[in-house]
Amino acid sequence: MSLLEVRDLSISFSTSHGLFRAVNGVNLTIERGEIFGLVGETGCGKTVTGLALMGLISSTGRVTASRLSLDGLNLLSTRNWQNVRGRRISMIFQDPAACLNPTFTIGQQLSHVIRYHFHLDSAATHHRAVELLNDVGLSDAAHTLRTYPHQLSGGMQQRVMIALALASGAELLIADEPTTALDVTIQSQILRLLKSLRDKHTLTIILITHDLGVVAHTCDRVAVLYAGSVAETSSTVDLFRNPKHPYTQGLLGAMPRHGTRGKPLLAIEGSLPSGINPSVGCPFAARCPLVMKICRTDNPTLTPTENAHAIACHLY
Amino acid sequence: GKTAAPATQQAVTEAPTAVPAQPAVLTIAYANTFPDIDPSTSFSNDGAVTANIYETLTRYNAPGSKDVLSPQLATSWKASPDGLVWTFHLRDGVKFHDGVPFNSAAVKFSIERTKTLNGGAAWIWGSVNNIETPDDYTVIFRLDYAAPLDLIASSGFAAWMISPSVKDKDGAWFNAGHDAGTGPYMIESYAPGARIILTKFDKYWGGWKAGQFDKVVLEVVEDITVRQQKIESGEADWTLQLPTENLASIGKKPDVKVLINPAFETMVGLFNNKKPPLDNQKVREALSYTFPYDTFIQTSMSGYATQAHGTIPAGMYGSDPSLFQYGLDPDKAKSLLAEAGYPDGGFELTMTYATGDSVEQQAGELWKAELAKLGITLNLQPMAWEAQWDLAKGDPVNAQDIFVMYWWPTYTTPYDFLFNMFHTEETPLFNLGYYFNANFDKLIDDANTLSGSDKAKAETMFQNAAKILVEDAASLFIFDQSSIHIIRSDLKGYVDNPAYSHVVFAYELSR
Amino acid sequence: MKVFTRWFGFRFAPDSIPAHLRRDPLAVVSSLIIMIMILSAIFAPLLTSRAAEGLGEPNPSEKLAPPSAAHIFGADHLGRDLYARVLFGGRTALGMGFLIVFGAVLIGAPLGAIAGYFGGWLDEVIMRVTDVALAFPPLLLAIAIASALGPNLTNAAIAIALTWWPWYTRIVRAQALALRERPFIEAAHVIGVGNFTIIARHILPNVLSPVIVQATLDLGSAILTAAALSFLGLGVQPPTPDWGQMVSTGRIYFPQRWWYVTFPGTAIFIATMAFNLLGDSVQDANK
Amino acid sequence: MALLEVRSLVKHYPVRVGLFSRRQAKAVDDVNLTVNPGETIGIVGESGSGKTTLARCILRMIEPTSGEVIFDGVDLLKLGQSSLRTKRRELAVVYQNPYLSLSPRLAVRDLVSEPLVTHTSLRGDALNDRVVENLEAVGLSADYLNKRSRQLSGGQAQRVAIARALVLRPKLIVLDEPTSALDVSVQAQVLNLLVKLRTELGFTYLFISHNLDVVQHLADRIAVMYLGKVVEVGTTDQVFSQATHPYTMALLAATPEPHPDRKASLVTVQGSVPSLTAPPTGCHYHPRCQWAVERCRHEMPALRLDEDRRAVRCHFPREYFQASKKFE
Amino acid sequence: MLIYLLRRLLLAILVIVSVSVVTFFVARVIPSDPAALYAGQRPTSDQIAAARERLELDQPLYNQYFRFVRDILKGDLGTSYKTKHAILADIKTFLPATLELVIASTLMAIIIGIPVGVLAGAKHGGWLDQTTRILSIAGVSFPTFWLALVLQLFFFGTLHRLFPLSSRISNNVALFNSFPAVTGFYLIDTLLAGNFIAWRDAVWHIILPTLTLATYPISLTLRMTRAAMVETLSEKYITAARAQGLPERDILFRYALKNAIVPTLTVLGLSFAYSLTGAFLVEVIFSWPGLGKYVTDAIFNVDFPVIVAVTLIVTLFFVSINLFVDIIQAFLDPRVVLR
Ligand SMILES: Nc1ncnc2c1ncn2[C@@H]1O[C@H](COP(=O)(O)OP(=O)(O)OP(=O)(O)O)[C@@H](O)[C@H]1O
Ligand SMILES: Nc1ncnc2c1ncn2[C@@H]1O[C@H](COP(=O)(O)OP(=O)(O)OP(=O)(O)O)[C@@H](O)[C@H]1O
Ligand SMILES: [Mg+2]
Ligand SMILES: [Mg+2]
Repeated sequence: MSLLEVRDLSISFSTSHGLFRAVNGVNLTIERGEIFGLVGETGCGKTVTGLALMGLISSTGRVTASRLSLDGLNLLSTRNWQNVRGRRISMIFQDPAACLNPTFTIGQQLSHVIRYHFHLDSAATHHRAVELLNDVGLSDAAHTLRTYPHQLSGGMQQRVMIALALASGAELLIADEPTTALDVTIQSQILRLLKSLRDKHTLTIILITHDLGVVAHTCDRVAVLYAGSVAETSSTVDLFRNPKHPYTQGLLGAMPRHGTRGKPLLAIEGSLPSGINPSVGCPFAARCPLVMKICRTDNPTLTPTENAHAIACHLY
Repeated sequence: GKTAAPATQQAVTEAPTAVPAQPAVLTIAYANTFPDIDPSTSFSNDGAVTANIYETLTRYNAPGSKDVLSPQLATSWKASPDGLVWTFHLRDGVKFHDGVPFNSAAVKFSIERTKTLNGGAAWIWGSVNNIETPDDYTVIFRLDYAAPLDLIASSGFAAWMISPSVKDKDGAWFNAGHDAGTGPYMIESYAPGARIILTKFDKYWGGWKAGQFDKVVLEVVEDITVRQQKIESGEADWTLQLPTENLASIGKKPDVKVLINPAFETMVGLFNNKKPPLDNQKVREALSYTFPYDTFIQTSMSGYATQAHGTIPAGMYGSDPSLFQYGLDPDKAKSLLAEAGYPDGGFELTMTYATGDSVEQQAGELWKAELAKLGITLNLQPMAWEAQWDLAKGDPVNAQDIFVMYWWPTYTTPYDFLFNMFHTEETPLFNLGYYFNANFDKLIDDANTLSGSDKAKAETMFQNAAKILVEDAASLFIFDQSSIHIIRSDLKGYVDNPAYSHVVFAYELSR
Repeated sequence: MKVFTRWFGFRFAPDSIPAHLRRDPLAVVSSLIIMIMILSAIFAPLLTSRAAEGLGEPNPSEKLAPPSAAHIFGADHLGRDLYARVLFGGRTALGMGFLIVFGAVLIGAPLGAIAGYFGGWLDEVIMRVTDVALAFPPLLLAIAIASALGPNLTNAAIAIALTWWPWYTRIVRAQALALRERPFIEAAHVIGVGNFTIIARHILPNVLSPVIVQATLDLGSAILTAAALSFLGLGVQPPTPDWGQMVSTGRIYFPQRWWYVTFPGTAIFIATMAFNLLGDSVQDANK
Repeated sequence: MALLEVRSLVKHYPVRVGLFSRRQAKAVDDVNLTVNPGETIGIVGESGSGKTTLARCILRMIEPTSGEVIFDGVDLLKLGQSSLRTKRRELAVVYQNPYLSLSPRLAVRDLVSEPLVTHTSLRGDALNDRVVENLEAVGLSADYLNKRSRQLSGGQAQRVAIARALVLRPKLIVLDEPTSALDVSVQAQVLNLLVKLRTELGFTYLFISHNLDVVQHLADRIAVMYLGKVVEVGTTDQVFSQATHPYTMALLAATPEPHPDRKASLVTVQGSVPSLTAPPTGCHYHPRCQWAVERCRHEMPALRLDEDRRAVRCHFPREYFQASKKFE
Repeated sequence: MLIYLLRRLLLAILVIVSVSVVTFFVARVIPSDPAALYAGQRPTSDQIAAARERLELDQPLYNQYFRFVRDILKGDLGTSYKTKHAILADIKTFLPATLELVIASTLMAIIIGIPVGVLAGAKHGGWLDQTTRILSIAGVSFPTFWLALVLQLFFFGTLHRLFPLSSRISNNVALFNSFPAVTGFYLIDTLLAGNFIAWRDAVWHIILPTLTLATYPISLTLRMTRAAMVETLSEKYITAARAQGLPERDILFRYALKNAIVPTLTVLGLSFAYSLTGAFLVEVIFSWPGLGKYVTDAIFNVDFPVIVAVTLIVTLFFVSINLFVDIIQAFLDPRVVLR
């Protein structure tokens, strides 16, 4: 059985301008122990998808799905999210500086979480905290426990965030752009750390990012999100070797890389459709270079092809 | 909680039962605090406190008594014919609260302390050059100029006899709640701004009778509504300054009595005699005919006041009930204005009054409406008293046109009114209408000298002087204040004495 | 004393404030009340047959008449119709309110902009002065100023404005300080735009909205403070109608003649409440 | 002759640390740089390496501690306020986040016309025409004239910012991470636009980015900065194919390419960027360098210029070049 | 931390000195003659002249100021012109009365305002938020004097003398259950004396004035806390804490409140300092012999030494409270000190 199964997940927000559809019928299946990439441009619904899995969508939002199950546990009927959050699923965010409470020391924050979830005495709590910090590669744990978040560098802050996420013993970690705010050199360290945690602790990770480069080097499987729905999903290798959806192709073509100098990049013209009054048909139709008549009227469904590769496009 | 409330209330009211024999308590609710209870310098409503603790040589009697004065710490006194030497014989066997005997040395000490400190009403002793103490019970005063020392000695301020034992003590010592008097009561406790509790002085020379009060609470209750509540509920035995509109209904209650008596206090609107157009007598007369005396007294005072006959208040020595009164007469005013060259008014006047004084303010508001009918604009300018006074003392040309104020005597003599407000002065202190009239000056000076020896003749002269002021329309003579006190009906022996305004002599009372 | 509401932080307004307000029922109600108050103050003479009394002409025969058909709010101690008095009193209250806030903004805002934008010693000096100004007990200062200048409408307004300006200095300075660091200001600099053009074109428009929010909130407090001064006899002088003054005079007739304090007291409350509600909504919308 | 020549530029920020002491944060430390007319020079480096500070010093938005900035033959740092203002029409800048660098209350028309109004006497229709003309140059139509920046998408807003920068046809445009805040698809639009404008109008760009891929796409030459110092300068090809400084090599290795086949490089960087106020002794990079030896710990290497105008600040550049070759 | 404290202290002293200078000189500018005031109610010219000499008013202003400062440093706040009382003694009487009231109302604000504010902020837009929004805005819109009257009428009139209307203790207690004034705080003095009858009486007397005075700070605290909570709860670290599975109670009262409390404390501190003189309307209406009434009377009497002294005292409170709040802030938020 897959660890996480998401079927027809839709998330909408009531806003002053009307109902905003952030996510429209997303399907995901995540296997135990894999690193699953969720890529897409700003506003395509990556973060809210993650939040929805933890029941953290704000009160103005509405989450619907036909199935939302975590290792057999039906999250849709969950009353007590307290047993899911932290214990089963944890989440870390893009901006570690903003995600650590500035007024408590790292030690205090870690021990709150450990003590709440495991009811340990203070010595055991401390011991566990040190262990966690060592796990995430912070060697001088005793000192780190006594510092306040602002006294740490961005990379260290993100490591602490990861430690906090692991402290509650979750099996699924949702990492929402954990490296976007960091330098490339630090980014590679953090990504390495995530991989090693997956290997050592059989952690399952959903890695949310907008950087295809990160996906290419870190993830086992990937889903490309466009305007709140999955455009294409497959194994990472397959996606990069053989991108099928015009949007995925566009994204790859838009990335400058060695050898693109002097040549124009393949820019996807236009911008994201509005989530408030989405047009009928394929959300990408307005920007698609290969648009057909049917694209403007029918919204394609995610259709599996060979190699567990699925594409939501009328071309396939 | 609701249930706890009555219990506690009960506990509080039950408290007295804890004391074996319940002492008799008199509770007096005043509207103001007692700023200064040093008997030498006190010059405010703190007289209410000092009058129960200290005593004077003579005592001014309430109106209607046989004599103007009666003996207090002095048993008899005499003036020389020229009024320059006064001899007082003192009461024997009087002791101060601290046990020091009262004698001539104490008199000399008291008056000299007062003169030295030179605060408050100390100036009443201004004429005294020298005090001699030929024996323990005789004091001789030698004066620089004639003055009615017997009246002065009865003053409610600066004339208290103080124990010589306090010669090193200053005002702060007194204001910390100490006293040094011969009077029937002593200070038991003092919570500034809240209350003074007096307790009886067992060795008081007058002795004690059953029914007299053991304790007196002088409470400060600034809120007018609360004062009314207190007197109605019996929490206070005596109070003052309730809304005049309520007096009629309060008076109907069986437990409470409303006492209305003349007060030696008058309200005037000093015309600036030095500044056009009020330098013109016709204009001043005209204005005197524009004030709505009756309406004002009815509206603002609910009728508890009387229109003034000149400046000397009704009921006082020197007052003249037959003296001419201006009335509201717009036609007469109009023709007088025409004579003065202002047929249609057309000028503006500024009237200042003390900030927050609602009676003065209403006088202005009502008058303003009348003056408007004659084409005169009255600007109402409330000012802090000190600032108002400063403005008036400055150059008369820039001063206000009309300065509304009250006057009451420090010791009861018409000279106090006539001199202070109308006598020529180099730099006027209270003659702020800048009224200068040499004949008037001479008349009142002579009357003052004479008043020590021939009170009757002096009184006629004072009355004539008051008449001159009315004829000259030197000022707007508005009303004589009534003294309105509200007491519990079961209080016996209470007599209102305007010479000591708002003072309750607790010793005279019983329940 | 009523100055603390200004501690809420401000952010740049992402959306149009009016749109937000339209969706907030309380904002709609309070705006309506304010409109009604402003209109009835302007058209007061048309809304009562006793305009003269409203402006101060005594009518002694009706002294303290209870509410009735002739005097729906009763009459005051000089027999004037309280309804007319309260109606005309609205002119004073609103006038005072606007005068105070306007005065405070006029003093405070430019100082804040200068301090925040130029920084350095100028900032230091201005901020130390506001520190000192804030350290004075405000009502005490207002009382002192009003009693020194002599009690009347303008002086009371000046007195209160003089105790309020530092708040605007702080708000505007904080904004200007933040704005100064913003890339768009630097961008203007690089282009070579002069300091005062930058203040006028780029700083002031962005500072305006928090100032307006604050001013709306302060209008309520201004009316309240002005009423407190009048209550002490330091505000507007009779016969000019003024709510605080009416409550102050009417207090001695309370509770037997309850109407005298009740109507003007309620008027103060409603006016203050309306502005506070509106200010609160504007503030919410500004977040 | 060079259009811009930066000589020994130093910028120290005073920073309060701990109780009583103040230290200097050497944000830009002895930087030398030459920009020739028509060329695009790219500056890369990690966060805090002093890229922005360098740009601001060149534009004289902040006063450098010392050094010279010779622009078009004059030292900008010696100019008085008014001549500086005049000189500024030849310089322009585009920032990272267009929403932050465009006045939120001004319409596109006012934004783009501001430089013209400041420096020319153009007004009225002529002004309007010029604004429209420039908007069209960046691919926007006259429809946008009355919009405010918030009403634009990120790409559109950045185009407005670029229009504003080029409207006076400056000699040098400084681009401080102009695409970092944008999505890849939009970034591609903006990069294409920059290339197009450069070809059509012959601009000189000083292009700052922390993304090596973006820099190589645009720049002719690249300067790599680390902790306030330039550690390597060379043409784009040189830097990419033969990086000589270990830090450059590490950067290249850490930059993830969107291709799953490329194996992760063995060149890694440990630790994070040290504090500017207490930089490491010797070579600033030594604590993170896998090849550091004793000498690196004591001696700060000089920026050495080699035969083909490459410069590198390393004691053993060639050796590591060889070494890195081996790892490929 | 130390340097931060030193700097704050220095600024505080600067403020106090400036305030003393400004009040001192402004007081002299008010058009009025202090000598005449000093000389008494109806002084003679020579009494005024004597007073002028005594008060050394003929000396240059700066001399007067230095004398004033010297006296203060000696612990002598001077003498009232009007009453001739030693001002220090007066303040010892009136300050505790006011402090008792202000502390009581501040405590009420803390006890009611903060928790309710937290809950309202936690569910902002909910019924509690909407209700408290209207109530607290009403609370800051009540004219104090009107509120006092309404409370008096309600509790005394309608509820039949539930609470006394004026003064700090009843006459009966003053007469028969008196207690020594040690601190000047009756609630404490009565306890020190072990006199529970008096203590209950004092409690009973302080309730109405406290309620009147507290309405504003309660509302303010509530609004401030709520606003800060709404803001803090939208911070990412709160979402992160939720994602870690921490219980809501901990998140609200531990994680969020610690970050949200500072503006509330600042405002509460200000409100406290300003109430020391601002409470005078309440003091007048409830015949509460406090500092506000004392200084207001002094202003009406243009009694400079009192005005100057009280302003200084209040300023002292103001800066100390500010300092205190700043220290708490530094204590709560470790980032502050570094600024
Ligand atoms: N509470 C909310 N109320 C209204 N709209 C919301 C809310 N939260 C998110 N949205 C909208 O939902 C859409 C998806 O948001 P989301 O944060 O998931 O995007 P994302 O893919 O994570 O983008 P980014 O890369 O910028 O993080 C966005 O358009 C966002 O504006
Ligand atoms: N005003 C300032 N005061 C003190 N230090 C500053 C100031 N501005 C920048 N710095 C410091 O100078 C260093 C260089 O900053 P700079 O902004 O130039 O870096 P950058 O290379 O542009 O980084 P990024 O990629 O994050 O934009 C940083 O450590 C920064 O903290
Ligand atoms: Mg996101
Ligand atoms: Mg930068």
